[in-house]
Amino acid sequence: MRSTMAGHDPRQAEFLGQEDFVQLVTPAGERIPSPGFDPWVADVTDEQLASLYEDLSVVRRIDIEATALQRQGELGLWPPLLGQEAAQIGSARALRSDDFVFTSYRENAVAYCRGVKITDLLRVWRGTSHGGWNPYDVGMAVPAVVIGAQTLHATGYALGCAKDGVDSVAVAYFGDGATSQGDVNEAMVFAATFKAPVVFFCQNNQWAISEPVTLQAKAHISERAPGFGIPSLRVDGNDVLAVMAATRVALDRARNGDGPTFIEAVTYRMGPHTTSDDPTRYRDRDELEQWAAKDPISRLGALLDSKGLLTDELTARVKARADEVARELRAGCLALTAPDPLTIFDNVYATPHRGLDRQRSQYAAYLAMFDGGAE
Amino acid sequence: MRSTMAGHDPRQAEFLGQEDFVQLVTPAGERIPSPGFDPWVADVTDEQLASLYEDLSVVRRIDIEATALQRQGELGLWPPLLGQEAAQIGSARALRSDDFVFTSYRENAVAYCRGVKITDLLRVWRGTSHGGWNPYDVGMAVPAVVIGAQTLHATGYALGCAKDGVDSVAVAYFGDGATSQGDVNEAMVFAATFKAPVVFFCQNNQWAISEPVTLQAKAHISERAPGFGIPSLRVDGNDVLAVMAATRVALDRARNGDGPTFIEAVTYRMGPHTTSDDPTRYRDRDELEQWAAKDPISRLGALLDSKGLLTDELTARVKARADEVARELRAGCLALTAPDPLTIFDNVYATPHRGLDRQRSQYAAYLAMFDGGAE
Amino acid sequence: MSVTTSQLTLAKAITSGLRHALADDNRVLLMGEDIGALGGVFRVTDGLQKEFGADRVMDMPLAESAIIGTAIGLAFRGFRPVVEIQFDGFIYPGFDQIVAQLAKMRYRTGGAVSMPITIRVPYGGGIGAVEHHSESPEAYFAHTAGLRVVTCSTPQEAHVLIRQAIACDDPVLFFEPKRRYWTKGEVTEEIADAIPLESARVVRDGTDVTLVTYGPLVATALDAAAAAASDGVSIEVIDLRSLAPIDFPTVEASVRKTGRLVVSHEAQLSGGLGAEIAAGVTERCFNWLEAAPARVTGFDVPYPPGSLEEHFLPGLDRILDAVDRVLGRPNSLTGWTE
Amino acid sequence: MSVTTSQLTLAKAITSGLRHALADDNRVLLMGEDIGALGGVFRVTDGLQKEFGADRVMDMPLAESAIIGTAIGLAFRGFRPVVEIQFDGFIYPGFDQIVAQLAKMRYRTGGAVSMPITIRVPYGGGIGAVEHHSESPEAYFAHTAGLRVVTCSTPQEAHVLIRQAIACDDPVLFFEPKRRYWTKGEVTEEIADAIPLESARVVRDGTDVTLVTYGPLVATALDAAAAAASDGVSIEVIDLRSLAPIDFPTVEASVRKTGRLVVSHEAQLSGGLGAEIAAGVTERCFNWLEAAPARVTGFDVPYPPGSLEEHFLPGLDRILDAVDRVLGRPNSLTGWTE
Ligand SMILES: Cc1ncc(C[n+]2csc(CCOP(=O)(O)OP(=O)(O)O)c2C)c(N)n1
Ligand SMILES: Cc1ncc(C[n+]2csc(CCOP(=O)(O)OP(=O)(O)O)c2C)c(N)n1
Ligand SMILES: [Mg+2]
Ligand SMILES: [Mg+2]
Repeated sequence: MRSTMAGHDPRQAEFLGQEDFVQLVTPAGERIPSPGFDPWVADVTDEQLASLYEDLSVVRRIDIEATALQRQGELGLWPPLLGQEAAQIGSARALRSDDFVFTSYRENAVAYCRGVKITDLLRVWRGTSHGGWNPYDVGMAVPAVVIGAQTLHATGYALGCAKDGVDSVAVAYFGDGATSQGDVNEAMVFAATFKAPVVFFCQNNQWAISEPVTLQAKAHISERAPGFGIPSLRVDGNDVLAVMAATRVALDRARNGDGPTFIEAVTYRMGPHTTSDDPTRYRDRDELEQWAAKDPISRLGALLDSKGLLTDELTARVKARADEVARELRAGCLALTAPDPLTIFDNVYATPHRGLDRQRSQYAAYLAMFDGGAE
Repeated sequence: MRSTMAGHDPRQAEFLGQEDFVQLVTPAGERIPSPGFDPWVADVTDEQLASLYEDLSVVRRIDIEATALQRQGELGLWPPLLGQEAAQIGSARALRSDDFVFTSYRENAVAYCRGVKITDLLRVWRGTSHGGWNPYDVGMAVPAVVIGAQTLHATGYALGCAKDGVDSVAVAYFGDGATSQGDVNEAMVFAATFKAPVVFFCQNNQWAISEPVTLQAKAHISERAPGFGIPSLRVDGNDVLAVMAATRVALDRARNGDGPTFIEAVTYRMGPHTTSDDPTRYRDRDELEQWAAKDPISRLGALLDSKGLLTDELTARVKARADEVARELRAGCLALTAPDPLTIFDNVYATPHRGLDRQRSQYAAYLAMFDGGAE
Repeated sequence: MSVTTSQLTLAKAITSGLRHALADDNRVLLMGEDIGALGGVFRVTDGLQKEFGADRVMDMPLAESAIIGTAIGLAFRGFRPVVEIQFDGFIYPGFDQIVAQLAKMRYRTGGAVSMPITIRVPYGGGIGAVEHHSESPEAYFAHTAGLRVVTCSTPQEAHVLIRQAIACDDPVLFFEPKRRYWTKGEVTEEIADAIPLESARVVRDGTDVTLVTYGPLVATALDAAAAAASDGVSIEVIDLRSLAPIDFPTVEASVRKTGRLVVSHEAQLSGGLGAEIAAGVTERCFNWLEAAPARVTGFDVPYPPGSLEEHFLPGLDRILDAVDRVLGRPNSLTGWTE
Repeated sequence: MSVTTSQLTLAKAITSGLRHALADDNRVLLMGEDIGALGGVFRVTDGLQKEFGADRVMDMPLAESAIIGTAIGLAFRGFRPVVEIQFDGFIYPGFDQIVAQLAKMRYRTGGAVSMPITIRVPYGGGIGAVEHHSESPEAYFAHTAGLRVVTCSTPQEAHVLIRQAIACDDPVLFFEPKRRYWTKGEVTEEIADAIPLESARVVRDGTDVTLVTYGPLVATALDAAAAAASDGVSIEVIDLRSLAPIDFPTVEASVRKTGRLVVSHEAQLSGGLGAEIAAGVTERCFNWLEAAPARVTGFDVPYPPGSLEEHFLPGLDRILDAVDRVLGRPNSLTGWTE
């Protein structure tokens, strides 16, 4: 039966009712009690709160700097996460290093938390690589661009964890638009059937390019999963603490053999879909302003302030770190140059391939023609 | 909120709870009252009940005769519907002639109700055609063999009905196994978004070849739809009256602009998946016996008997009709011969096609070589 | 009715073709992701939802299989859907509905049910895009019986062909060369005298070598022909337009004249259309051929990252290198051994 | 370890190959529909779930995209999944996961992530089946960079090739000629001395014509060669085995000897592998060819109903007709004009 989780052990509860979502910090920065979820963040120290604040601020700065780099022609494209920082940081900071994350293209803050090098974030967008990092180094696959496909990979990876008898968890990140894809629904079927230790983390940022979430779903997205036999949580995606609590609940269920959990993080894409997009064609300023009032960073700032933690020192430290990351990002970006032409033939196959090896050597011969200065 | 429909107007209710399904006639043939659904079959006369009994008996006879034809080498394959007669007859008899049905391969009783000629049922299985009839003649597409694909066609057709401003309804038939396919889930997304006048009619016959429904779904299948914003009904699929009532509720909603409805008809595949299958490899006799006790025909027979309607005359009439249909089926089958070889080139394109037209004339030249008696 | 002629980009020439189709036949519908208020990511449907209403120009949820599957259902009911796939690399989730349903429905129903569905696909590389946004999947569809496959190379052709495709009672995969969307040209909004959808077109006459290509590479081929001309080599350039079926008679006539064939496409070499064209021409013109047909194509690698795409894409130099090869002149493979 | 040799059907030769793979490497998993208790609709996995447990031989829910997608996730974690697709015509719902994910994952990750996944597909016609059960979709995959495509023609080859495919660190589409599942032959359960996965095999020596084929038609080709021999024509038959990449050196050596090429497959003509082989051979052997390579294939129609399939499938007579054509002897197209 549907019910809110308040007062229940959230690991057992099925899903939340229509109007509710888990919120621990109001947009004004007030910490409100939640018997069900408070225990899940009781260990978060003031220092850790400040650290989350730093994370949120740094990833926003990454976003701003990368957008600037795109405007300056240094990146081909950039998909801003502006507004979604809490959803990504709150969830990714709940993970262990042995967990494994499968994301879409907008999860730069998740990648940041996983330890992806700042410069590596840019390779795809500067056109020097289709990936950017070694997934095994950071426990995170490179971005999946085909919408929804990665949810199946996460489910399969989770099956593998169970087979290996480890309590690592796979996490699939995807958007509200993705929920319409067959793959995402099939992932829920498979995860439920095999009780896979996977967390489905949907950032409902209200838009899929120009299409509002109401085109994709006539019920709350969080209501989809229970019909597949998967408990779900709807959480205020702009409340970093609530997101962390919800993710911990889900991870805990997975680690304990209770199978998959679905989380809908309700948030908002404050920027364009990508730097190529023009949202003025399809959405109102009003909506933007309403959501600006729920900003995840100012919210946590207000909470810190109310606790006397938003000191000049913290502000300065955060700014210094953000500046440093921005500098690293810019310098790293400019240093990324096109790889050697013949690398287009690399890593297609693991083993020698007679057809491709021939094409490579023919193309090498072709390029050699120009070495004499012919062209 | 979840609730059983009893006492509610079923058009408004969302879906039924875990243990319940709509049942109007018990396996023993007792008519039990249902405030919600009785009104939907209040108009069914004794004569119509007898006619349903005839339908059930005739389609079972078709199944038996076709199975025999396969055993005798006259058909390549046959997918028996044994046990599912009530689910198919109860739903198909609720339709209007201007409704349009999209089915899978097992819906021979639906086709019978739509007016498909008996012989036409066999063309696919005798290998003389991929279809067998003109869909527009009977308001029913030819069978879709790729699991789940037809649910999208039904949804699109329903969108077309709405665009045309008519109150015809599209009905998609599919199995329990099909619910795992992306297409079926996407069909629910699209139907919900556009409030399409479509009925999703799932025959949960407990098996997808050798896979039990528990491999496909961890919750009741009927629980899936509400998460997509589609009300659903779970009905005793071996109770022809209950199936008819549920289908009428769904059709009425669709005709009134209330959008899609999902029906799970709980039934059982008493036979093999097809005549090629060997169910002894994967299921117990016990299960079969349990379900035999819920047989749809004996159930309706018992009800008729209790009303004094199962007269010798009726029994004789039904037998005569079944015999007649069986004769027609056999004679029709034997009369079906392989079409002209060059018809393999027909109906690939609507308009002349330079590549294929050339291949046809070349093949005609090739065949002509043998006409001289060469080979 | 007066005929409009104006300078349009290739994208806008398609827009105007769609506008005509919508105006001429109220069973025509546009379906796709972001094609309404946004006008599509390439703005090809810009303004059409406003003009024809959200009932005719429909934003669909994000699921290609369902977009194509529901289009099939609409065609069953007599509509004539025109589907936009946002980028080449996103057609694959709809592959089953295309090859197993759309392509086979007329055959399956013995001709009773027509599938006049056009699937528009911006395709090809050269725009520095991320993965899945630069692919050339036309060979998959050209190998699928029941489909027609068409592409275009100029604004005028784009305008005419999209209207012909929509008017055709067969399913048509319509590939739009996205890196040429911004190419401008004169467009006469008239299809009455157009050559058939199935026909190729000789876009430059020549006598020494036949260069067959289509879509985005037609412009490159014309550049190559111009460069070769200044070098004394006369190249006849053929724009295939129809990729299934292929207009072999037009190609054949040219090769019988030149004796030499170069085929070029962006798609990967192995199993690409270049193989079909080379094989088909060899079957028809064996005795006229002076050299083996040469193929200049993408390599058998996934489409590479943007900064390397120039090494994947056939350019003017690689085409001229192949021209040298069929002419027996020194070229990159001179002296090359396996 | 002693080597077993026995008479097995082609299906059972694969079963035994799978058994070896499961026994040799505990990261090998079998995944598919109805492969457990039922042993697959062709019984290829018969007994394996009992032997290796439901954790290694897994019945999956009915969704091909998810079966392949979860196999990819398992490969991410170091498993080596072997997927069974129930019939050729049911691979398309998984097409996106195969061509956009599986094929590209190594490239995407710069070599960091291997995808040692084998996808087994019973394919081809000749069993009188209903729609979608007789298709030959190999060309789609052979045109997809990042995949390997393999097929087999005898029990011995089937046994060895399935083991090699599973051992390969690249994704392999493994096409099993379903109408030959019941063909019996001697099988030695040993792969140590086997020729490489990439190599074609000359299965009958000859001097007049090279006949290239694969999978189900190898037996037909051998019958044709025997018939031709009694007519004084010596046909060299090559079983390709690997369809991507194609072993051109082996084919080339043969054509340089015979000067004539016939290629045959069940798949439709246009864009089929016959085009790639004809084009590739023409590129390599132009000066040796005495006639245009001929293709004997399925027609460009959807696979027809069972009672007509003999007219779609290349049979002995159509192959011999093409042999006559490349030899310049009277044949069905003598005097035929367009
Ligand atoms: C299969 C597929 N179809 C279409 C696209 C083009 N596309 C890229 S992003 C996007 C919208 C995704 O929306 P959502 O899932 O909500 O994620 P968000 O962008 O909001 O993070 C679309 C349609 C794609 N990448 N993949
Ligand atoms: C896409 C696809 N995959 C696999 C198959 C093979 N197949 C045919 S019937 C069947 C089981 C279908 O089960 P269900 O949907 O429950 O329908 P039922 O046969 O019980 O009526 C399978 C796997 C298919 N037809 N289509
Ligand atoms: Mg979104
Ligand atoms: Mg079933």
